[in-house]
Amino acid sequence: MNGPQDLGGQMGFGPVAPEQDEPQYHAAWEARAMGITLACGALGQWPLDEGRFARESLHPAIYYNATYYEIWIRALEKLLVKYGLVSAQELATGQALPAPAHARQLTPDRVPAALARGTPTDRPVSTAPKFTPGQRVRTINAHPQHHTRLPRYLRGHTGVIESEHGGFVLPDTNAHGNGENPERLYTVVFDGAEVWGKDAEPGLTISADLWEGYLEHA
Amino acid sequence: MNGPQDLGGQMGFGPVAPEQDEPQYHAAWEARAMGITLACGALGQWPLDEGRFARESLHPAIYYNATYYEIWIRALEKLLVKYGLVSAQELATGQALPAPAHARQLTPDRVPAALARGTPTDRPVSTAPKFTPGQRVRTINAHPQHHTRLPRYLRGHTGVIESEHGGFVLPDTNAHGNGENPERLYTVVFDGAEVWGKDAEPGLTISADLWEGYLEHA
Amino acid sequence: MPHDHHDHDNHLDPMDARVRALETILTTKGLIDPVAVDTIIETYAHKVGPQNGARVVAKAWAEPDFADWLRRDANAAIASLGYTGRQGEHMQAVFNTPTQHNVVVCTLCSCYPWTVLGLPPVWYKSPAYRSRVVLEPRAVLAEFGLTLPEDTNIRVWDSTAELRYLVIPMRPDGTEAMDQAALAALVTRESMIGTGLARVPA
Amino acid sequence: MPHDHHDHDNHLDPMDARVRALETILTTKGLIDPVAVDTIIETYAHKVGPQNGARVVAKAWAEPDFADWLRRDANAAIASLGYTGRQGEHMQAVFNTPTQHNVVVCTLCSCYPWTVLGLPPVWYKSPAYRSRVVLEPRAVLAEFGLTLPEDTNIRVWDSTAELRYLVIPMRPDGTEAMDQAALAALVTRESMIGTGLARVPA
Repeated sequence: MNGPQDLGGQMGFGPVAPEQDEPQYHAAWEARAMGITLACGALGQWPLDEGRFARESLHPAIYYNATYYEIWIRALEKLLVKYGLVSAQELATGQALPAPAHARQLTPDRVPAALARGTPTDRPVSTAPKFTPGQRVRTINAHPQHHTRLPRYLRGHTGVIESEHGGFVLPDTNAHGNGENPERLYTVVFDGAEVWGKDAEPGLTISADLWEGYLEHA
Repeated sequence: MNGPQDLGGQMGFGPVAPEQDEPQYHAAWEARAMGITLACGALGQWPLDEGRFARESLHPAIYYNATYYEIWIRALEKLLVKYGLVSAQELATGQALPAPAHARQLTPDRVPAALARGTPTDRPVSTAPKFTPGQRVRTINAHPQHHTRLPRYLRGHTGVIESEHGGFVLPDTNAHGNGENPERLYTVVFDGAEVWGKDAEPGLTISADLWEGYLEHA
Repeated sequence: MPHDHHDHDNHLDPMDARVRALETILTTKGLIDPVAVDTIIETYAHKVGPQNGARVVAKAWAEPDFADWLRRDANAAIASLGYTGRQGEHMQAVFNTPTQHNVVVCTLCSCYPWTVLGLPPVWYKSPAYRSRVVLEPRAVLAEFGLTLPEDTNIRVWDSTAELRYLVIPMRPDGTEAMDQAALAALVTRESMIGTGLARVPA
Repeated sequence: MPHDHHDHDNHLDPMDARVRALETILTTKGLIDPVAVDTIIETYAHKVGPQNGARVVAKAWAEPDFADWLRRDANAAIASLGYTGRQGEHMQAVFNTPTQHNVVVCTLCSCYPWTVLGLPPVWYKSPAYRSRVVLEPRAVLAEFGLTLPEDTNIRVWDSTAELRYLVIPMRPDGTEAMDQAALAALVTRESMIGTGLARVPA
């Protein structure tokens, strides 16, 4: 979706302002927000792709006013309600009835292995690659309402295949419960002037990792 | 600029929700905000193009949280300070020293004529039109930091010249005190599928009024 | 969304204090005359509004010569009724037909034909309308209760320059005997933006 | 911007209450164990952070065979040091050269190589960085105090999929005699994202 998350080339956000000696968190709740989000993810109810969609579907007025951990928490609340794990009323009142541990609750002893394993998303695909390194490709011009990982600033532009990485879960379907549908993933390199026209900085190239269906022969 | 104002094709703002029997204003201050903005515009310190730039350069988090009259007032305050008509301190304290009427203050008797006259922005141009109705054109791919009226969703796309309207003040320069530089203006029609790809509604065409420098022969 | 406009209808709204303070400063410094501000507000409350556009549309329905003039030179035709000025300096009239429905938007700000329609409604200036009507006009029109036949093409006019667009809706059936005043009463604001049709007489 | 992160350092922050309430509900309902949450926080406080990436870089500087392995199969080379897992499942190492400087971003969210760099800093997740670094990287790097030679090309890697990028900065001059522990101390987090260079020894 062309949501508030699709930031490449947008303007008006001011300087980056990196913080000297930035602490890991700026408030105690941020640490809890991080840990809770990962612990709930371990319940296995939704894939990370769906988590990203829940974040980017926040209203832009909320998204741009929130710190990133606030975005996480707002999205997490939406997902917990969607999957029936917590009710809107429980969130509103802060009251819930005790229940036994969920079958997939992440127990403390399982944390190290869970974090060290992660969630690989590479998958075998049986079809031959449609593109080979060095080939020129054009990204599709698409504006779906669903989750996608072809950013708006790279749509309809010509680039060169740099490398092919095998099959990966397709976010466009996986974020919406429509299957993993793995497709081959390619690193595609774009010239800055192709992307930004005469306003590009000289000597700039941009690459993105794009699924096969995002690309056509140029 | 690719600012918060450039909304064509963005997503996540929810339903339009037209209000039944909508009143002209939703609070008394909105009427004053409207009248004050027009009265200050009559001082002739900045053109409307610069007023628009002041609005679109508001931080997106502010722009998307504000009603439109709030956007007007925030932009007006910026312009008043920029042109030395009001100081930041006066705005902060609400205190100002009395001064005699500004030479171009809009007096009540001049209001009807000023509103009935408006501010035409057509200007003679001596060069021949570069394009003629029926010709195919491509919009440029440009991402300037300055004010422009070629929206992002119509950049790099092919359309057809429908009509030519003579010369008009160029917003790109006029918004920044860089002169009126009038250029011919054209109504250009784009097919929905050209703009949005396969996600376009069938039977959709979109037109925009574009300055000559925004266009190239296709 | 985030702060809904209904929130503004009370004295806790910080914008109320902010605009009051600004008007006081501007008045004190001789930059504005509050009576002139009153006059501006009065003008758009009573003199300039969608009733102007409705008269233009009714005249175009009733007088084919006027409709032709509107098509050729909307600025002159509309000025002949006395409607000129701010945000209507360069008018264009676009006529709905059975095969093409016209809808107007300003994706980049809030450009609107003030001389014939007055001040734009909140929805016209909203990010939701501006972002969506160029991408999915049928979905947007449905939210206004308007569903067009599938074979009607939609043309969206994005007001990116200083041309201002007045949609001339189609004349409803059963209005042959009506005079222009009665016809004008059928012409809603939404029908002149393209998010509605003219009313059918009861 | 709008609410700056420093505002969060007090008990008036509504997010503080919101997250406390959520954790209580989740715990009551058996969905999470707060001790597991503690363990996750501890992991990224002490075990997983930019010190991991710095060791990878130092080893690549000191051992050409390891550098080659990193280039060919970053995932295996990095895993050989014990750094595997969440948000580092598919690692790529990109090497700065005198002619090409690499910068990493995730314009669409906050993808970041957690296994080697830990949690991303606020600026990495900010709209300002995500919007600008693909359009005007030199202007952005200048805000980090980094001005590259004009003839150095910049390659920006937008992390649009699950590949995670570790920038291998160039080894500073005057470090020939240093061991890997000393070299690792020169490798800043920013140098492994591309918004900085490795420190020059004092």
